Amino acid sequence: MAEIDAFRDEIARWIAANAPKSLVGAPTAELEGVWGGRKAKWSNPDQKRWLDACAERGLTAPEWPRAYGGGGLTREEAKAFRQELAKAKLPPPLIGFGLTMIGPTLLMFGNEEQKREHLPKICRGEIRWCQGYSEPGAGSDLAGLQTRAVLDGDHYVLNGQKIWTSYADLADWQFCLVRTDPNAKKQEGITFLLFDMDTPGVSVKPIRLISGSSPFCETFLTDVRVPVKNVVGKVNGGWTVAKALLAHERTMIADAFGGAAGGGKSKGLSGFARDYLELDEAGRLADASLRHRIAQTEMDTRAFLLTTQRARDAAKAGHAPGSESSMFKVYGTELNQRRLEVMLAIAGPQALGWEGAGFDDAELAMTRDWLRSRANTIEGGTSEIQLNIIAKRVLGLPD
Amino acid sequence: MAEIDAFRDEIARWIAANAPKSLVGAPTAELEGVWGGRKAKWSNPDQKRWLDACAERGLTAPEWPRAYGGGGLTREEAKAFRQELAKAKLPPPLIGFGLTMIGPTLLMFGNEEQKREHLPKICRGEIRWCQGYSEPGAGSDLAGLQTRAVLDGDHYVLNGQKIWTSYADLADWQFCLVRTDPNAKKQEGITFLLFDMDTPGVSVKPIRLISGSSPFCETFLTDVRVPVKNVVGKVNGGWTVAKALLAHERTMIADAFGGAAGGGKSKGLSGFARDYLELDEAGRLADASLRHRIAQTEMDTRAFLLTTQRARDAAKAGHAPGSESSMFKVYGTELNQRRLEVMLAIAGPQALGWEGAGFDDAELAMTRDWLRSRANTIEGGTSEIQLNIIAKRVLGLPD
Amino acid sequence: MQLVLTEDQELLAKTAADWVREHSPVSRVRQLRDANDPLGFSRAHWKQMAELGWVGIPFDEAHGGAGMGFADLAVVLEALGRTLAPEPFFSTVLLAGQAIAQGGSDAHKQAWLPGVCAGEKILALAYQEPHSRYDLLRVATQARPEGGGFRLDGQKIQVLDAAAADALVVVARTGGGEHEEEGITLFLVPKDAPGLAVTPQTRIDHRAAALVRIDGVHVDAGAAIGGVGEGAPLLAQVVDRATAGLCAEMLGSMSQVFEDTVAYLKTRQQFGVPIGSFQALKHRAAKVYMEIELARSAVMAAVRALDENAADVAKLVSLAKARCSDAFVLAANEAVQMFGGVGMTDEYDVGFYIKRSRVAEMTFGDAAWHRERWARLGGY
Amino acid sequence: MQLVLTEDQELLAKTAADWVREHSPVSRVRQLRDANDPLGFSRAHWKQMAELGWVGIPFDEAHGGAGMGFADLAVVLEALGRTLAPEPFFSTVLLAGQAIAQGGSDAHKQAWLPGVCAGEKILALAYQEPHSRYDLLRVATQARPEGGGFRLDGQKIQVLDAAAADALVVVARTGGGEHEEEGITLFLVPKDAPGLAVTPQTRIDHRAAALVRIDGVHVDAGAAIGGVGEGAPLLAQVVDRATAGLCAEMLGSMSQVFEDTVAYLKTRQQFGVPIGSFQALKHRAAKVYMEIELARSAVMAAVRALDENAADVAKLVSLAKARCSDAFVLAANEAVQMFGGVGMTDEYDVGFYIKRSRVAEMTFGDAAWHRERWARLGGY
Repeated sequence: MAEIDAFRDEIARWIAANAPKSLVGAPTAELEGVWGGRKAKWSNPDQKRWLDACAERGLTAPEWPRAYGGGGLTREEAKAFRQELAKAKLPPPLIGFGLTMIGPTLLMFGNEEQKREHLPKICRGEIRWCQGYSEPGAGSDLAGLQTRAVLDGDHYVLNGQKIWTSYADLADWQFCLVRTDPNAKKQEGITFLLFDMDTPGVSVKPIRLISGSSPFCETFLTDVRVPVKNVVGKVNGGWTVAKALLAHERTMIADAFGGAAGGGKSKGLSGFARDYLELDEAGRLADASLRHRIAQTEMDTRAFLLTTQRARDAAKAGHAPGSESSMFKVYGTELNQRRLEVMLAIAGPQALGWEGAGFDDAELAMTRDWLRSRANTIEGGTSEIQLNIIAKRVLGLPD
Repeated sequence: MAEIDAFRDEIARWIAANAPKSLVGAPTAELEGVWGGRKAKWSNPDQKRWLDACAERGLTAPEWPRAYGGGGLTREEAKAFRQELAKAKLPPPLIGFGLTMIGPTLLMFGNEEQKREHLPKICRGEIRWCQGYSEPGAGSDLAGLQTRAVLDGDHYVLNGQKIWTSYADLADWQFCLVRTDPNAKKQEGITFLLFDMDTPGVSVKPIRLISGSSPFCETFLTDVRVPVKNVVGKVNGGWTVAKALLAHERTMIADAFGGAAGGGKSKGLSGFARDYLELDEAGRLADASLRHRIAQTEMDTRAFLLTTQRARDAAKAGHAPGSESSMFKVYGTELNQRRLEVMLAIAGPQALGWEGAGFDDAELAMTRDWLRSRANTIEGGTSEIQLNIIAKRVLGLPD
Repeated sequence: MQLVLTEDQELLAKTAADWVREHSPVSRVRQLRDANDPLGFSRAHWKQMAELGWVGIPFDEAHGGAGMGFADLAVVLEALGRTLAPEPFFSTVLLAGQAIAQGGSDAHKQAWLPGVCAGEKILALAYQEPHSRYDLLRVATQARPEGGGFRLDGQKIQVLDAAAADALVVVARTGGGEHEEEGITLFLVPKDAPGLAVTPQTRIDHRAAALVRIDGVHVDAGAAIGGVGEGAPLLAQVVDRATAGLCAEMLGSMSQVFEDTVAYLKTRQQFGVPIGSFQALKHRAAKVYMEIELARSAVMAAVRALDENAADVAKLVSLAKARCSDAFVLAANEAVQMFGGVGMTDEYDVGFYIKRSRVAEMTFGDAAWHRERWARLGGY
Repeated sequence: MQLVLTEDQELLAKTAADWVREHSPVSRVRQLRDANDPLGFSRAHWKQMAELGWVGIPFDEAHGGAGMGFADLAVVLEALGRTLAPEPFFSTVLLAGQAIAQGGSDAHKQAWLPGVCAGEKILALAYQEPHSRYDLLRVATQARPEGGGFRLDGQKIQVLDAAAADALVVVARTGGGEHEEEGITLFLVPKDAPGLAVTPQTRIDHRAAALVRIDGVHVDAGAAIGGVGEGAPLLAQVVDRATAGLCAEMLGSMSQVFEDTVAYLKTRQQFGVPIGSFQALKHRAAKVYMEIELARSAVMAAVRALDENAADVAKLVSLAKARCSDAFVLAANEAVQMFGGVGMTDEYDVGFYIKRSRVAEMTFGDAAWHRERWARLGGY
């Protein structure tokens, strides 16, 4: 038996022994997963038990080094663990930007002290993180950010405003970009900084979206004192850190939407359509125009998923990754928008509900998902920015 | 009886009395019309007779002043004449860039001597004109043209190369843009000039297109001496003349394609499709995907024609024309391309013929028309340039 | 057909634009929503619109109307569409009102139209059913003869302004199968008829719609609008009129959201320049502009064809609706994308337009449905 | 399934790319066209390709082949597609050759495949008819029993390399109606069979196609490939293989024309800057890039599915063909537009690609046809 198979057997047994039965089949969607943190709410006490059991074994961050609370698994082993989880219909023990964004960034750019301080808390789900990048005047032009950090002894004093900080109202710490040298070229005066959201001078205001949800906040910073040791990477060298993290974020968003477009919705578009549309004598969707749109969307999704697979296979085979993350981000998010637009076209008048009578829960959720999806091509770097990146980095077109 | 009805009766009687029977139903397409000129070829001697009869009465240029060989008709009367021609299934007596491009330009910018010299010859079909605007290095960036004109006594001496001069090999005179001040800002050193193609130093080479036809030429100018009196408008003021003429050209191209998309092909797309596609029991096109593409193209065509009508109606009602010509140019040409692509999809494998066995004449013509149509969005100002113009002039977006 | 506004129409357009600017900003829609107003519109505004003569535009002078045309009404609807005014033009004037005006008896007209024109009576048309989508012939609601009149049973969905209405025009089957043209009848039912139950629905545009349950509602023989069993052509005609009206409203909405977008492109700075100086955005804006221009021509042609009773009126209405659906959705989607993050916030108005774009798209048939209808009308 | 080239495939790709660069520039296609070459390809080049082992890739070693897979063949076809090499891979290797390899008797294989693999024998598959479009079951050519064999009558169109072929595989009906699956049989017919008349056709890509008239052609019973009346599944399987191969070729063509376009965008100057610095063109180029990337993944999956005999091979082939059709047409259209005027001239190569894009699109079904097939295979 190959080593990996032995590992797989062992981890499957461990899962069977440790996973609470009440979590089997639990939803895995963003809003319903376990994010942890000081303000964590447990919709089921077993969630906490499952988190602790996994954290104990390093399985909240399977590939991180054991020294920092990770599992020290190989990529292959981590994949086997995720597959066994899926097989057992179990949710991941923990999700969030600690695991997907700041953790990998600290592993790459953090010093030893930072790693030892922050990574174990992420792995145990004790601290929830949020991202302070954008500002009202710095969206696509992220490097145009104006939040100032002025050195005062062994602290930086922060003043400014961040926007689009996801779940800042639920987070404990924020990683952010600040301007430490206002006289340098704009990319060169930026520093990457961590701070506790409980620091005096930090206030947070949720932003209500057109979908009715408020996943984002504004964060106002007034004379916020942050220890100098919280600088990640070099002072004025934050842009390098930021770009690496953005690539992570793009990949994460692309994966999320590729996954959703693929198998996330169990029935698929054509199954969904059967609930709304007439069938012809042969049992096919009678509306040929919608049938074609459905086929096109399903096919584009398959081609997209094959492309993400191809990138992974190439990476495994030792080919250096290119600038795929921009392509995946722009294509994956536009695909998700198209998928939801096709669902709207299928549901027709039943897609128009906001709440209450005459629309079922799935219909109402679809409508809100559609509205929410319009942000997919904006957040994490707009489609326009991604296309610019592809043109420049992949195609080598001139500025 | 209204005056216009009286005119209509009179002109219908005149047509009946003067139009050669052999021309009834003659094709009106670009390549088969009467272009006149010294090298004119008459596929039928009646073409010449009909031209002369019309020219005699000023009906080759119905709205131009009688003093210059025109008919002096009002817009309404000219329209009635064209409608009566169409009713009698007669081709226009004369077509070409004299009537559509340089004539209107001379009426607007030419001096009295120039009008008296050139306009009557255009009206009588004696001189055929071509346009020397683009150069190998000056396509979309037309104002970047390099053909030099240096003053030498009462002549300019031209050196340079023009490209995309339509039918230069068949033309007698050329109107062109030349650089008379190489030190001025690029739009400000250009002059609009007329010259006889028989002048020593002018040579012409047809360009073979991918469609197999050669409607365009390169014109090489080597020490070509052109009298100063052939300057139209001001020296170094040619850009103003050029822009006005370009707007004419755009409108002409848009009209041509709008017309072609509308009624030019007698059966329409849906009729064309009946020759190739299966019908269902209800007698409808069984291929729903193509049925939708056909409907969409027909509907877009109708909406486009309604928009050109609206612009005309607005002009008639005294509203100043906006920058519609750019919109009509870009939309009309792309519509024509789409129409031909739908025809290709309908004809399927029968759309692949170049010549010879297994394809009928209409199929071969369609295929070549499709190839030729790819230039529609390039010639007369690319779609990209038109969109720039709309963004700037209509929407007021900043440079 | 002249595709240009008459001087009177220009004046009407200006009056309407001025009134809208002063009395009906988008914030009004937001307030109605936030107040969870069950009416969904303002009776005071509706009364004003009636006094301005707008409500009565398409009705005979004999019944208190202005005896004007759809080309005139379109001018007003376009102005109202600019700021998404939710007053009950569709339910009262274009749907139920036109059903009575085109198919009703003198008694029906006398009883209802003067009140409608005065802005005092609200009417609603109950025609959509849970599975009917855009098919007007898919009517499952039954009307069986009973005591010299009819007994109605069935369910209707998304009936606009049903809660506010004084009476409903209900589409029911007096005969024929669920898809058949024969056997459809329109009945005028007072809102307080026993057996009629109205449950409000909340849609993304927050205009007032409702589920209507019809359980053994009795109407007398005189309640039928037009001939019994012959209602399908009347219904089609009414919906075509309402569709043309909706297109005019959509034209206003898409024009406004596009103008807002262009204004934003000129002011929002990124990378030290206005984002409207980026060529990719310029070209996309130019394309939205062209789509709106073509939509405008199609709408102008459709409403004039209605007024002139032109032979191809149904095709022109489908042309207008297909183009307006596509153009409004495009304009609204591009607006959100070009506004970027702030366009996704409830604080900005853009969200109201993108929501309305989908409701309007899916009212009276989406673009694909109208392309299919165009092909059918064209015999292919 | 691993969507990555093996080391052997990398090597094969490099060999093919080098050979193409040295021996098969686009100018070769131009010369063949200008010479009005009736063969439409070069026998010398074909022989070389056989010697390099490419022709025999998908055939058994027992018959002179390499016993390799479609994923290997795809690598070679992609390289050849880059410069539009017109050699008879489709007719000889992928269509008729695969018909014999997959369905033929030992005798058929012994008789033909070694010659094919050696580059000495040319074969053609006659399956399309004047009104069949993309429907493989629409076969009007009749095969009636006659003297212990069959008598064939019918007409075929656009038969690739028929003029050069030593034998034709002819699809005919031994039973069933024009659309029925039952009753289709494939017959191997020597080119010199009395009653067979081949008339060359000139298509826009100038590859050799021909009309084939079949007037009372007699074949003996042994000419049938596979079971009599049971040819439909074999034909479908063969055409799926050829389609996957065509996709690989298209991938090469679209990649090349796109790379040429990007290179032109970097060098062509207007307004004092390279036109590739204009954002609208950048974004469009980025979109073409993405479409080609997705097409590549689909092609790699399809050819691997063929090699692995995967359950969803038909769906993956349709996915590849739909995506390649759309992507190649897009890449070629954008190439002409971005090259501008010179792209329209016969002097530049772009025109060869735009012409080939349409021929490839309409071979074995266009994108819409394959989307419809995908839906059918998905049961909806």
